[in-house]
Amino acid sequence: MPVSIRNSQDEVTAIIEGEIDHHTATEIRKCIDESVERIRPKLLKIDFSQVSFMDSSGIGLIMGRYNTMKIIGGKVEVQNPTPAIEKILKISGIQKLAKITKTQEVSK
Amino acid sequence: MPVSIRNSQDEVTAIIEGEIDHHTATEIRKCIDESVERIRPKLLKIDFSQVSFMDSSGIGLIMGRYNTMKIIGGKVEVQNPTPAIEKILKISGIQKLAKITKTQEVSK
Amino acid sequence: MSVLINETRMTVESRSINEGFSRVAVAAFAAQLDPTVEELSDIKTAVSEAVTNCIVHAYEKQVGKIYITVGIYENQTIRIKIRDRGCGIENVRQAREPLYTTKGGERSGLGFAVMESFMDKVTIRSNVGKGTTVTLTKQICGRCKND
Amino acid sequence: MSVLINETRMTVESRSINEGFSRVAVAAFAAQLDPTVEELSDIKTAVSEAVTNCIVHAYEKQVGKIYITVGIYENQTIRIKIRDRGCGIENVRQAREPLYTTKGGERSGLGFAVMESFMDKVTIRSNVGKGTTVTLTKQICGRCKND
Ligand SMILES: Nc1ncnc2c1ncn2[C@@H]1O[C@H](COP(=O)(O)OP(=O)(O)O)[C@@H](O)[C@H]1O
Ligand SMILES: Nc1ncnc2c1ncn2[C@@H]1O[C@H](COP(=O)(O)OP(=O)(O)O)[C@@H](O)[C@H]1O
Repeated sequence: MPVSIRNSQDEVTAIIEGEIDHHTATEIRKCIDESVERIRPKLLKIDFSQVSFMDSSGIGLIMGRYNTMKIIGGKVEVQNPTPAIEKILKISGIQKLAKITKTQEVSK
Repeated sequence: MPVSIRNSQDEVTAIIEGEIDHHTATEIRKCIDESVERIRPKLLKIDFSQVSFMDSSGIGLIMGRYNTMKIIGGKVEVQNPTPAIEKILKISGIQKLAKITKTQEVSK
Repeated sequence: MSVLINETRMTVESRSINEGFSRVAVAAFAAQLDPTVEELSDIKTAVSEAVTNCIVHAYEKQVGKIYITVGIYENQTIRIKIRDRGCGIENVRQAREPLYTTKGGERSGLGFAVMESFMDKVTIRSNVGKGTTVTLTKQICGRCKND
Repeated sequence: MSVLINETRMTVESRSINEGFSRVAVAAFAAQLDPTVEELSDIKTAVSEAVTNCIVHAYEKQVGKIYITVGIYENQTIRIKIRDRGCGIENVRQAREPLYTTKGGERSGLGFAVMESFMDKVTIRSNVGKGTTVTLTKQICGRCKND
């Protein structure tokens, strides 16, 4: 599984593992959307600490989740991007749509 | 440096790091031969625990060192081959020319 | 233009599973320049964008061939040419604009923006109905410089 | 012969620095079959032998081109063709014999023996003065089987 999901009340945390490109994004998207549709959280946290590669398909993934969450009245938070991912986030201007945070604990 | 050398009286230990193929073998050979010619040991130990890849060029390397050591009246010992390297050693029959040993301590 | 030191050519089919292969193969060739982890990651990302575009845009629903040429030049420069024989781009200037995409949904329209910011130079040659060639150039400072 | 699922072609120059690139690139393509670490290592080793032979024997002192085709087939089989336009092999049966080498010094004469024991099948076609094609075939049991 490329995504492990943790649910708490009103929150879904999706921890993505491995590489994010156009090929892998399809399954990652399905995993996340399945939880979001079932739980309809107020906040979707996507954790990138275990992502070893990401291209602009990752931005498309975040934007897509942002749109879904907007419809159900919730927000998206981008957690623990690696330095390489931060570089792409910066180009995208996604920080205007989703808060970028770092948690202390290392996600597993 | 692809090889680190340890000398003790009558012994040279060559710890090879990285990949052994026809391309890298040239420099590895030079490093080892330089020490052998200077010290003229009774025993040349070649340690393979840090080798991440080896093809038949590694066998050529051992055979070549066996020939040099024979001329100066010494022996070659092959230390700590990884499972992948053991597979190639078996094909080669090199164990008839050089003792294959495992040391307890992990070489660094 | 400086002297070509080493070159490889690859042909891959426009299947999405080959996105990963293409960037890893180019990175394996680029390794000869002893790049930093960051430089290698930049190259992989830019290649991934260009190859994905061939799959998503150029050939869309068919399977076509993607031609990748990687050259290493004397002044520590790598040049990667990614060519398709797909639909071509009508307005290249517009295509380069950040957030511009002809595919809605999950495409961000940032492919060319990422290539431009991760490489030194990006050139696009395209003919509608004939195909597109994207050339990515980057000088590698590398790890040796820090020794 | 079973159905071809995915294929890539590569051309590399016969420089020894490309030995490492060639085996890593083939391994990156083979990764689609989800091989075990041992299977991947077997493939890398066999490819390294065949590519090295093109550099050391086929082209010897010139720089020529090495053509590598990697195909993935339906029954989890990988087939790797490594072709050169070098000197060719006069006696293929003799060349296959373990410890047989036309180069003394540091060549062990075990290249074909290693290919044969690490792959399921090795075929050699050669024409003196025209070149050699080595085809390596292996069925991948892979990691999934153990799940
Ligand atoms: N190889 C190509 N063939 C045809 N059209 C392309 C190609 N590459 C890019 N394009 C066009 O340029 C647009 C912008 O590309 P890009 O910046 O990579 O964003 P995205 O891929 O997210 O749409 C694409 O939407 C597409 O219309
Ligand atoms: N691609 C090739 N072109 C020409 N001759 C070759 C080629 N591959 C192998 N040979 C010949 O076959 C012999 C045996 O090859 P091999 O078993 O790989 O051992 P080695 O490379 O150590 O000599 C070589 O010494 C060489 O004469």
